[in-house]
Amino acid sequence: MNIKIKLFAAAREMNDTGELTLDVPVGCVVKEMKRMVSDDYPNMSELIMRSAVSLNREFATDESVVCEGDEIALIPPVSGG
Amino acid sequence: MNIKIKLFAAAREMNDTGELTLDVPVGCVVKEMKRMVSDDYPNMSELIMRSAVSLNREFATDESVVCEGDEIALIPPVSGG
Amino acid sequence: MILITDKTIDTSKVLNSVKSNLAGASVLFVGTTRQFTGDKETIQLEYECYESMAVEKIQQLVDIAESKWNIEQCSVVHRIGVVELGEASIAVAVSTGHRKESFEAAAWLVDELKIQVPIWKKEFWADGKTEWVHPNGVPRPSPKDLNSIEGGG
Amino acid sequence: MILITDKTIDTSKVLNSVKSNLAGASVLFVGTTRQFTGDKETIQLEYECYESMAVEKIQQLVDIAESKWNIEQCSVVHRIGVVELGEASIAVAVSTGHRKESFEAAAWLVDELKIQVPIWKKEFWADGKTEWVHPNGVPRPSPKDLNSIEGGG
Repeated sequence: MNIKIKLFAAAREMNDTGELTLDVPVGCVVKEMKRMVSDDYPNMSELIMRSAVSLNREFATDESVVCEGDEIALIPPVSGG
Repeated sequence: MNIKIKLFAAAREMNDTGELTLDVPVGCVVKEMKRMVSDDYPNMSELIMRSAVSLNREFATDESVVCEGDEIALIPPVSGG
Repeated sequence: MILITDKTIDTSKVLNSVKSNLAGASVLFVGTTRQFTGDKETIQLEYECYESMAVEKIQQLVDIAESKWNIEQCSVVHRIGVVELGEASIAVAVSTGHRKESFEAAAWLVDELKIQVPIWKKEFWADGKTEWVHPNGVPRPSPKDLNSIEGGG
Repeated sequence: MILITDKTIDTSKVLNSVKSNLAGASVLFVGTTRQFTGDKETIQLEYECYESMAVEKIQQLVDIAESKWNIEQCSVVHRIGVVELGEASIAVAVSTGHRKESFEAAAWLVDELKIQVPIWKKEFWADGKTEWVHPNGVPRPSPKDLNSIEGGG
């Protein structure tokens, strides 16, 4: 299934885009999804390791299942305030 | 010697004046001065017991000597803020 | 800025007075006339002040705060006279490089002001009674302690 | 009031937004662009935000704060886009019955926002370099922790 992953901050700038499209197997969990993005975009791998993932605007765990249509984002360590 | 004692808040209202004049012996210390005021103004005695005294705008101790010309004030427990 | 005033406190002016490009954080505390204390209703407050001593004491507190924290700018304004419901009786603003210091210094200044600075509050209760507030529940520092607070002053 | 804005933050408006006759204390925290970090000079900051999630996360933090402290009113405003030296990037205001709670709740909200809310800062250094700030010195809570912070969320 195809998923879209929002990118922000350094991740967005590294790829000159605010959104990646990725083909992942049904039942794919966050940990696998991160590894697949890391494989496809090795320039981001260090940052991905330090990043969280949100599903539908909530932080997900490594084992959270990614579903088609989920609003998915890569959340690098935040620095607001 | 004659001294003047500034009164504030409840102490001022109890006596309808912002300043008392008192005749005290030379070398008089704060503790004695408080007792003399208490004797002359028994309506204030409870408040005086709970009050500090300032000499020249600094808190004094019970043993501080009161000098002629000092700026003296009775400082009831404060409640600013 | 240290100020005792019988006018409405302009809180944005107080905040602006601590502006600094070296500061990453500013904290403004505003104390206002609260309508209820438990189930007792206040209709207004009145503040009285031994002004010359209060200004000196506040300056001493600011000096101590500046020795305890890395403060860029610091302002303390206290209102006297009648203060209506919701109006500010006190505004304290502190700016520092980092936020922890702003919070700590501002809270400390308000705490100490309430112990050490000769300002008094009169409650006007809704039932028509009035009352000068001279707290006695909590033991207040002896005058000696007041002059020997850490950092001098 | 919870707001993400690309306009200058009107800090007095933020403070006014927490006005309440039931409050005796208000604390306003303002985070500003600091010129120096150690000996490195900043010329401006730029903030980016995952807005829909940020607003939800801030609302969750406000809900938790309201369960932890007796809060009358609470506002959080964060600016995005370019923020010049001395300008506010964030303003947090809290009003409570008593001052201790205002200080604690405001400090807690800023602390948590800096850990949990998807907003990012880009430094523009005076030497011409730029840098997205993605802190790694301090371990950040695992995503699991983030959703199970005390009080729910």
